[in-house]
Amino acid sequence: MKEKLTEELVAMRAAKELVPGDYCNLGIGIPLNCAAYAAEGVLLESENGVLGYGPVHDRESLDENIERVDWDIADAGMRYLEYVPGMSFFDMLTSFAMIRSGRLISILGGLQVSEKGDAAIHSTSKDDIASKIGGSMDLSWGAKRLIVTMTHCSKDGSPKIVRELTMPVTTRGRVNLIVTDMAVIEVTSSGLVLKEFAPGWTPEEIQEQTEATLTIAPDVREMEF
Amino acid sequence: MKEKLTEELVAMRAAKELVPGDYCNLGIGIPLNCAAYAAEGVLLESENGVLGYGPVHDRESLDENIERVDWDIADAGMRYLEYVPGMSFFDMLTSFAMIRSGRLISILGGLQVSEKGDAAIHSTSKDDIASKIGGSMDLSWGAKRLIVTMTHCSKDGSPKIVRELTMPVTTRGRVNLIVTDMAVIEVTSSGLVLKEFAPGWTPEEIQEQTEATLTIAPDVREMEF
Amino acid sequence: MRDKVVTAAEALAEVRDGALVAFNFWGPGTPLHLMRALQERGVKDLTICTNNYTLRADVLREQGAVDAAILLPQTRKIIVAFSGVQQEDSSASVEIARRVQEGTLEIENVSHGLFIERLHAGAMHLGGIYSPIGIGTSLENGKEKRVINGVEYLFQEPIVPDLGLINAAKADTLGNLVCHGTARAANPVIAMASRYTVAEVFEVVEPGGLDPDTIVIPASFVDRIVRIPDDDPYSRERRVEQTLRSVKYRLEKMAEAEAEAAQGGGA
Amino acid sequence: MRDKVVTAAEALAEVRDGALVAFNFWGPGTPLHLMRALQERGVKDLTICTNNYTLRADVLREQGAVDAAILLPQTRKIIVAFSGVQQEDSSASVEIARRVQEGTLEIENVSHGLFIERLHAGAMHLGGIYSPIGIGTSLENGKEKRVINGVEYLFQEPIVPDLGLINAAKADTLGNLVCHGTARAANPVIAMASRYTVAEVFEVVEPGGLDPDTIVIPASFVDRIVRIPDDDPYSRERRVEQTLRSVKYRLEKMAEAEAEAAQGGGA
Repeated sequence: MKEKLTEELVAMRAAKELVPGDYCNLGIGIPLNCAAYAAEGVLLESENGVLGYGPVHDRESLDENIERVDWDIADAGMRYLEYVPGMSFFDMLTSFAMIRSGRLISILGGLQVSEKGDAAIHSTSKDDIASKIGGSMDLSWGAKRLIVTMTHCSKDGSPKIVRELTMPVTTRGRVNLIVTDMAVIEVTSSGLVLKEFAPGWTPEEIQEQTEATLTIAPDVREMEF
Repeated sequence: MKEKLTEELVAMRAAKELVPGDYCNLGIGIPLNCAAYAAEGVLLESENGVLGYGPVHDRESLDENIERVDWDIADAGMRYLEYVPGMSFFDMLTSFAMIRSGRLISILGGLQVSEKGDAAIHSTSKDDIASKIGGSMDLSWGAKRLIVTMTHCSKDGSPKIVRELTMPVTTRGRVNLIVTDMAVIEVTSSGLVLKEFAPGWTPEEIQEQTEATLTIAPDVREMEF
Repeated sequence: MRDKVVTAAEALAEVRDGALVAFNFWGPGTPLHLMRALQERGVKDLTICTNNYTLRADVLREQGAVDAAILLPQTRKIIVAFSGVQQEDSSASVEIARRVQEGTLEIENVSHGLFIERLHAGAMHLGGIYSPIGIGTSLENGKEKRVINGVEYLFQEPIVPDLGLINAAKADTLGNLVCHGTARAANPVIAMASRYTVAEVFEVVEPGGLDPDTIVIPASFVDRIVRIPDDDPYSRERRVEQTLRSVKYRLEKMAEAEAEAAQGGGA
Repeated sequence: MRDKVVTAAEALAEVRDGALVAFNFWGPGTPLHLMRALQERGVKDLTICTNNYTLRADVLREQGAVDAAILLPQTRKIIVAFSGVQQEDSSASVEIARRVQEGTLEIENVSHGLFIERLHAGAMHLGGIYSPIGIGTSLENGKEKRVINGVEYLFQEPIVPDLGLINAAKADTLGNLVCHGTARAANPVIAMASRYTVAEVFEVVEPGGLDPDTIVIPASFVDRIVRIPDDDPYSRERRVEQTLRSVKYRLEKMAEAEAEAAQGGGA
């Protein structure tokens, strides 16, 4: 079986959507990895109340810097943040005014995306007892642009890009772009358009692993990172 | 004709309602004068966004201190404030959450008060083109206790404590206490109760200058300052 | 990265006729430099949304304002909580009264609390709110009333300004802002609610020049920053001078008024 | 003047059964000392309103929490946006699932934005708001839907907690509070919305010890201040120690998980 992209590469490709001057919130999962690849001048936001954060302490840097970390500076997923010039802290009300304002790009992890741009982000089942909505509904509703990153198929091989969601809806009609480990797909008013394919894969092979129908863009091309 | 109280004395009497630990907003007019007489430990609020303000620069102190005044620290009526320890500054949204919270006592100037505790505060006529509501409706709605200070009668001698307001309503049923240059009157569910009279005046004389009917409190007594 | 620091004229170049413009007008924190620039920009049919609109010709003249009726000729509607337009010596009051009577100017009265909560509802992109303020008053007119848990409320529409003009003490070049004293007022909420926010500041520093714990308005709400030029009539120094002049003028007026010994209460 | 600075037990002495309690639960800024004191206070039938309720037995154990399911046995309803109760190794998840199934625990799901705007609506004493969040999702259930200017909204009730538990870096004795870093989160809005607000802080200074431009929560919203004792399991120093321990623990877990090399996406 052919290789799909690693999470790192998916994150690298998604991060290319960001240009200096953009504000962006990164969801948990693959999107978090975009932080490392976002262009300088992109200001990252986390919904607990920080804008303009820089390097996130990963396992290595925590191990190295554990004595000088400021434990009061963390993102929404409790990853500790390095202090960087230009950072600001604010409360949740300000944060969600920002998130609703149409000023942020949201890159969120997806469980399913439909051909209408609906997305299931927070839960796999309506019988889920845990509350997992978090900021996902606000982030997808208010985004200037909503980018969903995910594996193209679930672990059992079933397609995650579908005609109709079978999982609980997080947002209706808001997804603009899907970046997976196989493809980059734009959501348009006339359906899904395959814009890029991962190296080694053909548009036809991608369609086979996609439940929804893809229109092949005239300028379809191989993904670059 | 007998002397009525000066504005200073009305303000002194109203200020006696405040005890240490109280938060209080003072409206323009007579209430502003309460600042000088409020007990230590009363925190004064102004709706543009300051709590715990201290001495307000008056004409003399401005004349004396004009070179060292911080022109960015003023109350809602643009009176400049001295810096005092424990002051805080905040935005209007925080200010009006505070004002609506039932945590502040409001002392406002009145144009008319009815026996039901309605008050006309912001305008004398419905034909008023100018907007004069300001914070008066929020302050009277949200107050822990609403005290209205005013002259007992208008300049033409007509009573300002009436059965029904004839001027535009600022608030319905919210007034708790009226302090005038003749009397202290409590608004109760069974009407107006005369609690105190100004030195030299009898309850009967006060009733004569009041359109609404006053019940004389069993312990009615002379005002003290 | 796009440079946010521009001149007022550049910042306002794309403002259009008919725009809904919000600003804080409450002494400290009033964006006078930007208001003047908007006047010079010459757009018309504006709707102005402001906490106060105290067009006191006397004071403004003393403060060196270019026009006591600043923005008024360009305005068709004012949403405002307090306007001192009936000052006897204000040419603006006469002009406002005339235009309201001839039907070319509309005034929408709000309270200060309604003003700020409707802007905040705009910032949160709500469809509307039920507010307890104004029940039993003239503010009920034309509003849907609803009883919720036994309490009466009025439906209030959010306000989402096309343009927010704000004032702050300092910016970094990213657009983070700090405020000083009571100059905060409506500036933060206007910044959050507006589709396009321009901030005038007295000083611009590099990123890192502001303590992140003390930032009042984060960069993403600020589209353009205008550093007020030192020779501007609304520079920090000249503003202090003007305030001094205006205070001295008012002290004289107060002394005169005290001499007249007006007795009695008032709002 | 009434002294606001008291012990946690004193501050919570009058909390009653059935109270609606709000707190910020998001790493920095979580009022752990007060939450433990409330647990010790022993009131029951609480409704808890919190942004998160991540009862991870593993992490909490490492952090020295007195009980992984803190406050859960005393609670009949939780209003929450994110709760990690399905962590496999969490005894709390089993307990929550069991109690939901037997009908003794109700969970009301909100989004983080709804959580904070409903609390803010409570602070402004609104009757309700129309929010765009949740349209087309399970959050529509039981909510009034209304179309305003062509957009769909859901009616949301304000939340006015009987008790707000908050955490801040420093207080002055009047009750003014400053915050540091992302420890701010929901603390300011909870302070403003609650009928009675208790703040735990790491340091108390005299009035004048805080720069008034940097105060995040003004004194009038704060009814009681609890200085966390230095020997408390939730003192600043011990919290940092616990965080270090918990981070090291999580680093190990992450290393193990990476070894298992789980592939794929997720929320």
